[in-house]
Amino acid sequence: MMVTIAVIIALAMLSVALLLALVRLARGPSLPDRVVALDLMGTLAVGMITVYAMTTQQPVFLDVAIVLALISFLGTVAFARYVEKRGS
Amino acid sequence: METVLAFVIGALYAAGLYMMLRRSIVKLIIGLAILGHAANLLIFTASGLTRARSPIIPEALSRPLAPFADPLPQALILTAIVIGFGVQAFALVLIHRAVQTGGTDDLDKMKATDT
Amino acid sequence: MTSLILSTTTRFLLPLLLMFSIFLLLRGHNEPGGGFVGGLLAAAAFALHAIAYSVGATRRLLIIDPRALIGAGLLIAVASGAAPLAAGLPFMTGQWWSPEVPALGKLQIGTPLLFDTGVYLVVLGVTLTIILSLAEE
Amino acid sequence: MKILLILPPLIPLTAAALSLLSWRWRSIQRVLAVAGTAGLLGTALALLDQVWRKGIQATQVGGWPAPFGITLVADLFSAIMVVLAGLTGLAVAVYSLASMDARREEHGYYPLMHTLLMGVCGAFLTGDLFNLYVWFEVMLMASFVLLALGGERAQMEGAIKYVTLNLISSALFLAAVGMLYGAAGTLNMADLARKLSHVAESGLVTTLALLFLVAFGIKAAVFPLFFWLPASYHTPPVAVSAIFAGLLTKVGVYALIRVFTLLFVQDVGFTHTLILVVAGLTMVTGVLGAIVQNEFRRILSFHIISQIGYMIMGLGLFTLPAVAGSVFYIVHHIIVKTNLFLVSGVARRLRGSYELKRLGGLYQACPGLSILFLIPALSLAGMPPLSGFFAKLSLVRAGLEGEQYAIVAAALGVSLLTLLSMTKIWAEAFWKEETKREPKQEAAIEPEPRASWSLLLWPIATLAALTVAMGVAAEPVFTLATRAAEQLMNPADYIRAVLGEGP
Amino acid sequence: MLPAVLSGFAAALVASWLHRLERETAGWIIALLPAGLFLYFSGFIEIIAAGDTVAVSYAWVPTMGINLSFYADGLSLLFVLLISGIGTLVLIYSGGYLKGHPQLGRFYSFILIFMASMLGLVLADNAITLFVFWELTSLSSYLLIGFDHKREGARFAALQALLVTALGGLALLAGLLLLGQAGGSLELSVLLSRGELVRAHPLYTPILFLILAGAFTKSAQFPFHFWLPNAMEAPTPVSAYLHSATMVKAGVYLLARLHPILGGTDIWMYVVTGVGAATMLVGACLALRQTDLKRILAYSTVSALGILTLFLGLGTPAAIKAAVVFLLGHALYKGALFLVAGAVDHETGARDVDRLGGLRQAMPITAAAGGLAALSMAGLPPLFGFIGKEMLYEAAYGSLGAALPLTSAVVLASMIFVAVAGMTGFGPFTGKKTSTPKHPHEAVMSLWLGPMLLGLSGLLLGLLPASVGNSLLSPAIEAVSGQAGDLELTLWHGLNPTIALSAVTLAGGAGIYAGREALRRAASRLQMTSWWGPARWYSLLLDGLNVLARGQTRLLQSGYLRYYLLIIIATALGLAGPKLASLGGPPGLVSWQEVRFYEWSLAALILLAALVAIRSRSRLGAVAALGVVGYGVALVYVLFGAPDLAMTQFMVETLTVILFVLVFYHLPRFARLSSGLVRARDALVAVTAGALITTIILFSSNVQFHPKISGYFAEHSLPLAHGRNIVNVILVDFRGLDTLGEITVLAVAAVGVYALLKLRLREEKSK
Amino acid sequence: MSDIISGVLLLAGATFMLLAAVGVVRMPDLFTRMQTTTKSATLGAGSMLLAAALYFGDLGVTTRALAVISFLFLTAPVAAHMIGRAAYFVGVPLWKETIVDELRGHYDRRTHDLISNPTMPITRDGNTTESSN
Amino acid sequence: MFLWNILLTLIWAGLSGNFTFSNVAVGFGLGYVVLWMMQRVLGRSRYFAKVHQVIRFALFFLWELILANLRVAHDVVTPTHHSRPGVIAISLDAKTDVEISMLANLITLTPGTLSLDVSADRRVLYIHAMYIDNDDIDAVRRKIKSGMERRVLELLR
Ligand code: NA
Ligand code: NA
Repeated sequence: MMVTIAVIIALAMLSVALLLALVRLARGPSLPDRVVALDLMGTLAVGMITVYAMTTQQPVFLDVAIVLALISFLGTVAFARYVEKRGS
Repeated sequence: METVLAFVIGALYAAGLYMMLRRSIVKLIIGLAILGHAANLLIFTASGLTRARSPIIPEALSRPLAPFADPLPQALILTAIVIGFGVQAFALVLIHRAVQTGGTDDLDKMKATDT
Repeated sequence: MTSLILSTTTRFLLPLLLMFSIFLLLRGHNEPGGGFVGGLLAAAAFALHAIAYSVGATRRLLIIDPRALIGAGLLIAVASGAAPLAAGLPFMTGQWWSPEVPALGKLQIGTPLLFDTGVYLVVLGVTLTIILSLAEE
Repeated sequence: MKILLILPPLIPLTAAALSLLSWRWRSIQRVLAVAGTAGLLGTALALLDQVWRKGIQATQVGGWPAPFGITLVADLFSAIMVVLAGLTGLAVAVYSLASMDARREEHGYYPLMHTLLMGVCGAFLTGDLFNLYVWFEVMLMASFVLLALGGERAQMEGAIKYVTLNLISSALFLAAVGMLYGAAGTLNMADLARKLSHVAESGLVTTLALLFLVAFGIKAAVFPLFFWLPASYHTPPVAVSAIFAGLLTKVGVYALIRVFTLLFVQDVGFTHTLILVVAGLTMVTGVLGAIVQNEFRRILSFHIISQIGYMIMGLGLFTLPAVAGSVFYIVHHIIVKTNLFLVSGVARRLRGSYELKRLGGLYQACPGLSILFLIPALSLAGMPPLSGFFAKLSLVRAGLEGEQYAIVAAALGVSLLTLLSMTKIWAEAFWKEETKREPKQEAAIEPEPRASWSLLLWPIATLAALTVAMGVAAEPVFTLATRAAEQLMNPADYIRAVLGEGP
Repeated sequence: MLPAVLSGFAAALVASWLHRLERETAGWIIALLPAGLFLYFSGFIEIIAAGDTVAVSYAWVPTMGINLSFYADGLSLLFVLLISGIGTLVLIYSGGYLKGHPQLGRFYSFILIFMASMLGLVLADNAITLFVFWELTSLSSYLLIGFDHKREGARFAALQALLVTALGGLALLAGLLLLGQAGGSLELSVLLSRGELVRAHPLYTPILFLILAGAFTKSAQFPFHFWLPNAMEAPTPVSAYLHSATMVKAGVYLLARLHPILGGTDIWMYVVTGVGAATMLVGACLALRQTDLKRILAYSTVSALGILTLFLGLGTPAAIKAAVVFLLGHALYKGALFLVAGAVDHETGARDVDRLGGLRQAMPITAAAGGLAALSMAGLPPLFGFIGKEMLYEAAYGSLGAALPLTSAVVLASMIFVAVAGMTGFGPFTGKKTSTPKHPHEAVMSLWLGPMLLGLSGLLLGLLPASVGNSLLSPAIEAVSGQAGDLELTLWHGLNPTIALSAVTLAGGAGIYAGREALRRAASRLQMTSWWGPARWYSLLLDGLNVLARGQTRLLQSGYLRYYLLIIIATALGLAGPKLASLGGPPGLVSWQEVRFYEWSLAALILLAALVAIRSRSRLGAVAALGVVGYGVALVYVLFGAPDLAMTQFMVETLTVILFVLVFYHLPRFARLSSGLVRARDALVAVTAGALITTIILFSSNVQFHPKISGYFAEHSLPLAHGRNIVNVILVDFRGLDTLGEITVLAVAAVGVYALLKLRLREEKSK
Repeated sequence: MSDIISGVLLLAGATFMLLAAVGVVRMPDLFTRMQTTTKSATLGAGSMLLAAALYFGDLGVTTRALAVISFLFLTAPVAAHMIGRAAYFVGVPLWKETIVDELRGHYDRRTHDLISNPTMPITRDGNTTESSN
Repeated sequence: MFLWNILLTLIWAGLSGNFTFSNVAVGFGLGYVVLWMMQRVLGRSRYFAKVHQVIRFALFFLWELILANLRVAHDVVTPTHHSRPGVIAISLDAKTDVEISMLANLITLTPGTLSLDVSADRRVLYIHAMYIDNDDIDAVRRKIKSGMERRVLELLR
C-alpha cells in the first residue's frame, strides 16, 4: 500500500523533474548547461524506470536502467570532451 | 494511449519533415533522425499497445502470461533501430565530407550535379 | 588534454563494462540483452577508453583491427546459419546441444547463440570502426 | 534443392565477408569478385531452371512454418531477376577489374559490390514484407557507400540527395509495413494476400497501398519521385553507375510489381489506373530530361527514368500480356542499360571525358566499339530486331488490346525521343570529328595494357550479344516472360507454394 | 526464300573484310550477290505469272503471332527485281564512285543491309516482320545518309530522315497492330481476304490514318517531303538506290499492298489522292527552283511519289495499272539519272546545273545514258516512260468526278518532268563547255555501266512492253487491285486524246525548260514559301521540344533538395489524403481517460524536445534535444513492455549523439537561411503530412482484420527455440534472416564510414 | 516492514531528484547547477534503486540494483568533473557573485594542461586571495 | 579473505537453496562472523581492518552526503540564493592516480563542492565550492584536507 502510493507520487515528481530538466536543456545558455540537463535527464530516466519496474512487478526493466546508467555516462563524457575541444 | 501516441507520432513526422526542408545540411540530418524515431514509434503503436508486460517467459512457465506485449513488432523495431543506426552513422560522415569538400553546409549551393 | 580522473576511473570501468557486455550477450536469449546490445556496450567501453586515453592507445589495446572483427562476425553468423544446410535442413534451422556441465547443470547451447555471437562481433567491430575513425579526424 | 533459394544472398555475403577479412590483399578480393559473381550467376541459372521445370519454389528459413518464419520464394519473375542480378554482377565485376582504381579497391569496393548484390537478390527472393525492407536497406546502404566511395565533390552532392530521398522512402516503407502488420497481423506476403483478399475495410488497405506506391515509387524513380536518380547516377565510377543503372531501380519496379499483383488488387480500377498515369508521365518527363543533357551518363540516367515508365506501364494495364511485356522490358532494360554505361566508360577512357562536347571521332577510331554502342543504343530506342523492339512491341500491343490509347501514344512517342537521344550520342561521340583535347584532359587518360582492354570489352560484347540474341530469338524469352506473368497474375499458385493448401 | 532474303545481312558481315582483301574489285564481287538474287527471283516470274504465289513461313515469336513468313506475289516480285537489279548496278557503281574511300568497306555493308531489309520488307507476309524490315531500312538509310559523318550537314540530314521516317514508323506499328486486331491475323496473306471485315471495323479510320502516316513519311509525301532533298547529303549511289528507286517507294509499296484491305473507301480516296496530288505539285514546283543536280532530281522524285500515291488513291483499275507501270518506268530512269549526276559530279567536281555544260565530248557514254534516261522521263516514245505517262493520262482522264482538275494537274507535273529531264539529262552534256573544278574525263566503266544499262532497259521495255507486261506487271496489278485483270501494254495506242496531251506536255515542258531561269528568279522572290515550309516546322518542333524539355527539367530537376522533398511529400499527401478523407472520420477515438498522467508527461516531453530541436539556434543544443526525443521514445518502450527495445534505443541514442558530437565538431554553425514565408510554407506542409500520419494511425489502430501471428512465437519460443526472451528468439531464430541482413547493413555502414574518412581521391590527386 | 522502508526510500529519492531538477533550472550559473544535479540526482537514483532492491527482495535484482548504485556513484562525479573542466576551459561565465576564482589563467590554451601555482592563487579579478580577504 | 567470505556465502545460499537477497545477506554476515572468529586459526588479515574502515568511511560519507544535500535543497527551494561560491585551489597530499581520483570524486559527490580539475603536476586540485561561509576560503581548504583527504588516504594506504 505504502509502496503503491509512493510509486504514484514518485512518478509524478519524476515527470515534473523531466520537464524541468528539459527547460534547462532548451534554455542553455551555454552548451555545458545543456549537457548537464541531458545528463540529469538520463539519471531521472533511471529513476523512472526503477519506479516503473516496481509498480508493474517487472524487475526486467531494471536491466534497462543499468544499461542506461552505463551508457548515459559515456554520452556526457563524450559531450564534455567535445565542448573542450571546440573551445580551443 | 494509442490516440496520444498517434498525435505524438504525427508531430514527430511534422518536426522531422520540417527540419529536412531547411537549407542547412545539419538540420537535414537531425530531421532524418527524428523521422526514424517516428517510424519506429509508429510500428510500435500501430500494432497495438500492452502496458508493461514484456514478452518474456517467466521462470517455471512455458509461455508468457497474457496479456503480454506483441513481441514481433518489437523485433521489427529493433531491426529498424539497428539499421537506422548504421544509416545515421554513414549519413553523418557523408554530410561531414560533403561540407568539407563543398565548403558549405547550405544545401541550396549543392546543386551542381543536377543540371 | 587527457584527464587524470577520467583515465583512472576508466581503468576500473573498462573491465566492468566488458564483463557486463558479455553477460548481456550470454543471457540475451532468456532475458533482455543479446548480441546487439552487448556489442554496443563493449564498443561503448572501448570508446570510453579512447576518450580517456587516445585512439591510438585503444587501437593498441584492441590488437585486432575492428574491421577484421566485422568480417569474422559475419562469417560466424553465416556459418551458424549454414551449418544445418549440411544436414539437409533449411538455412538457419536451430541446432541445439544440451551438454551436462558440472555445477551448472544442463546447458542449452545452440546455433542461434552462435549467431548472436556473430552479431556481437559485427556490432562491436562496426561501432568501433565508426567511432575510432571519426575520432581520428 | 531448396538450398538454391538461400544461396543467391548467401554467396555474395560470404564473398563480402571474405573480402573484408582480406582487406589488405587486393588480388584476393579481385579473384573473389569474379568467383562470387560467377557463382551467383550459376546458382541463379540453376534456380531458374528448377523453377521452370518444377514450378514455384519456397523454403522456410530456420525451418519455421509459414507464415511465422521468413519464407524465401522463387517464382519465375524472382528467378529471372536473380539471374539478371548475377549477370550484371559478373559483367560489372569483370569490367571493374580493369576500370576500378586501386584506391577504391583498397577501400572496400568489392565487398560493397557483393553486399549490393546480396541485398538485391534477397529482395527478389523474399516472401516476407519486412524482410523485403531489410534487403532494401542492405542494398541501399551498399549503394550509398558505393556512390560516395572516393569522396569527390560531385559524388558527395549526388550522394546527399540520393541518400536523403531514399531514406524518406525507407521510412515510408517501414511505416506502411508497420501499419499493415497492425491491421492484418502478418508479414508473410502470401499470407497477407490471402488475408487482404477478404477484407471489408478496403479503403484503409488502399490508403496503405498508396503509401507503398510512393515508397516503392521513389526507389523505382517514377514521376514525380525520381529526383535522386539524375542527381547522382552520373557521379560515381562508371562500373558503379552501370550496376546501379541496370539493377537498382529495377528492385523498386520489382517490388511494385510484386505488391501490386499479389497484395493490393482490391481496387485495381483506382490503383492500377493511377499506376498507368504515373507510367505515362514517367516516360515523358524522363525522356524530356534526357533531351536537355549533353553528357553521356546524364543522358543515360534520364533514360532510366523514362524506361521505368514502360516497365510499370504493363503493371498499370494489368493484363497478362501487359505484365509479360513488363517482365520482358525489365530483362531487356537491365542488360542494355548496364551495357550502355559500360560503353560510356570506355568512351571516357579513350577521350578523357563524358561530355559529348569533348568526345568525338570514336566511329572512325574504334568501329568495333561503335557497333557495341549501336546495338544497345538502338535496342534502347526500340529498334528491331533487337530486344528493345520486342519489349516495346509487347507493351504497345497490350495497351492497344486494353484500349488504353493514350499510354500507347506516349510509349511510341517516347521511343522516338529515345531514338533522338541515342542518335545524339552517336552523332556527337562517334560520328563527329575528334575534338582537340585540352592538355588537362590528356593527363586524365591513363595508358592501359592490352589485357585491361579485353577485360573492358568482353562484358560489353557479351551483353551486346545477348541483346541481339534476345531480339533474334525473342521467343524463348517471351515465353519465359509470359509464364512469369501467368504466375504473377494468378497469385493462387504463389500462395499455395508458400502456405500449402491451407485454410 | 529465307536464305535469299537474309543473305544480304550475312554478306554485310563479310563485306568489310572482303573490301580489305580486294580493294579494287570488291564492288564487283559483292555485286554478284544481288545479281544472283535477281536471277533467283527471276525464276519466280513464271510461277507468279501463272497466278501462283510463293510463300514460306518460319515461327519467330509465335507467342506474339510473329512469324518470319514471306510471300511473293506479283507486287513483291516487281519490287524484288527492282531492288536486286538496281542493287547490283549500284554496288558496282559504288566501287568506282567511292574508290579509295577509307570506309568503303562499311559502305558496302550498309548497302547490303539496306538491300536485304528492303527485300524483307517487300516479301514479308507477317505485318510485324514487315515492320522490322521497314525500320531496318530507315536505320540503314540513316547510316548511309550520314556516311560522310564528319560533315555536320550530313549528320543533320541523316537525323532528319531518321526522325521523320521513324515517326511514321511508330504510327505504322500501332496501325499494323490494330489492323491485326481488327482482321484477326497479322499475316497479310490472310488479311488480304478480310478487307470487308477490316473496313467495317470501328477502328478502321484510326488504322488507316496510322498506316498512312507510315507510308507518307517513308515515301516523302507532303508535308513530310522535306527530308528527302536534304538526304541528298548521302553519296550519290545511295541517292540513286534508296531515294529514288527503292526505299522511298516502300511507302508506295505499302499503299499498294494494303489497297485490297484498306482501299476503296471514300476516306481512303480523298486522303490518299489529296495528299498524292499535293505532293506531286509541290514536288514538281520545288524541283524547278533548284540548281543542284541532285536536289532537282530529289524534288522530282517527290513529285513522282506523289503521282504514285495519287493514282493508288484513285484506286480504279486504270489508275492502278498506270501506277504500277509508272513505278517501273520511274525507277529505271530516275536511278539512271541519279547515277549520271553522280558520275558528272565525280568527274567535274560540280553539281550546279548552271555551271555544267558541254560534257558530251568528254563523257560520251555517260551522256548517252543520261540522254536515254531523260527521254524516258520526258515521256517520249519509244521509251518506257512514254507508256507510263500515257497510262497516267488515261487513268486521270477516265476518273469520274474530277477528271479535269486531275488531268490538268498531272499534265502540269509532267511538263515540269520534261523540263527536269532537260536540266539533268541534257543540260550538262549539251551547249557550251564550262569550266569545272576538275578536268572531266569519261568515267570508268563501273560508273557508266549502271546508268547505261538502266537507260537501255528503259528503251528496251519501251520497244517491247509486252515482255514485262504479262509476266511481271500484270500479276503486280492483280495483287494491288485484288482482282484479276489483263494488261496490254503497247507503245502505240493510236491517235487519241492522250497523245494530244503528250504533245501539249512536251511543248509546255520545253517552254518551261527555256524559261527556267526566269521561273527560278520569280520563285526565289517567293522565299516565303520556304519560310513557311514543313522543314521550318521540323526545326520549330525540335526547338520547341528542346525548350519544353529544358523548362520541364529545370522545374523538376531543380537541384534543390528541399523542393524534391516538398514534391515527394506533396505527392504522398495528394495520393493518400483524398483517399483517407473519403473514408470519413476516424473510427471512435480511444477515450482519453485511459491515458495515465505520466504517459501524458512523457508525450509532452517528446513533443517539447522535438520543438526544442527545431527551434534551437545551437547545433549541439539541437542534438541534445534529439537525444531527449530518443530517450523519451525509449521510455515509451519501457512503459509498454519492451525492455529490449528500450535498452537498444537508449544505447543507440547515446552512441548516435556521440557520433553527432564527433561530426558536428567539424561543421559550421546553424544559420537561419530561409525567409519567414518559406518557413511558414514548410511548416504547413510538414504539419499536414504529420496530420495525415496521425489520421492513418487512428484509423488503423482500431482495425484488426485478423489475429496476429505472434501467438505462435509465444507458444513455441521456449519448447522449440529454447529461449525465454521471445524478442531475442525472434531476432536470432524465428526471423534470423532479418538480423543477418541487419548486421550486413551495419558492416557496410562501417566500411562506408571508414572509406569516406580515409579515402579522399581529390586531395590525393592534388598532392 | 520492507515495504515501508522502500516506500520511504522511494519518496526520498523522488524528492532529491525533483530537487535536482528544480536546482538545474533555478541555480544562477553552470557550476552551481552542477552542484545540485550531480549529487541530488545521484543520491535520488541511488535511494530509488535501493527501494527496488528491498521491494523485490531477489538476489538478482539486488545485485543489479547495487551494481547500478555503485556505477552511478563511480561515474557521476567523473562526468561532472569532465563537464566542469570543459566549461571552465571554454570560458562559461561564473555567477557574478562568485567570490573567488583561483583557477583563472592556469590553463594552457594550447595543450589544455593545467598549471599548478598553489603559492599564488589568483582571484577572479586578478588580485591575490590574501588581499581580497 | 574476501574470496573466502564470498565462498562461504555461496555455500550458505546453496545449502539453504534460497538465493533471495536477505538470505544471501545473512549468509555473508554469518560467513564474516565465522571468519572473524577463525582469525587465530587462519592468521591475522588486513581484511577485517579494511572492512571496518570502509564501513566507517561509508557512514561518514553518507552523513556528509545527506547533510550537504539538505543544504542545497534549502537553497534550491527558497527564493533567494544563499550560496557564496568560488573556485578554490587545494594542494594535494594524495599522490597516486587512484588516491587523487577517489578524492576528487568524493569531493564532487559531497554537495557544495565540485572537483573541476587536477593540475598537470598533480600538486593542486581545483574545486568549485558553493558555500564559502564568511568568505573564509582557507576554512574550506582546511575542512577538505582534514576531512575528506585524510580519510581517503587512511582508507587507501
Ligand atoms: Na530507419
Ligand atoms: Na491494429
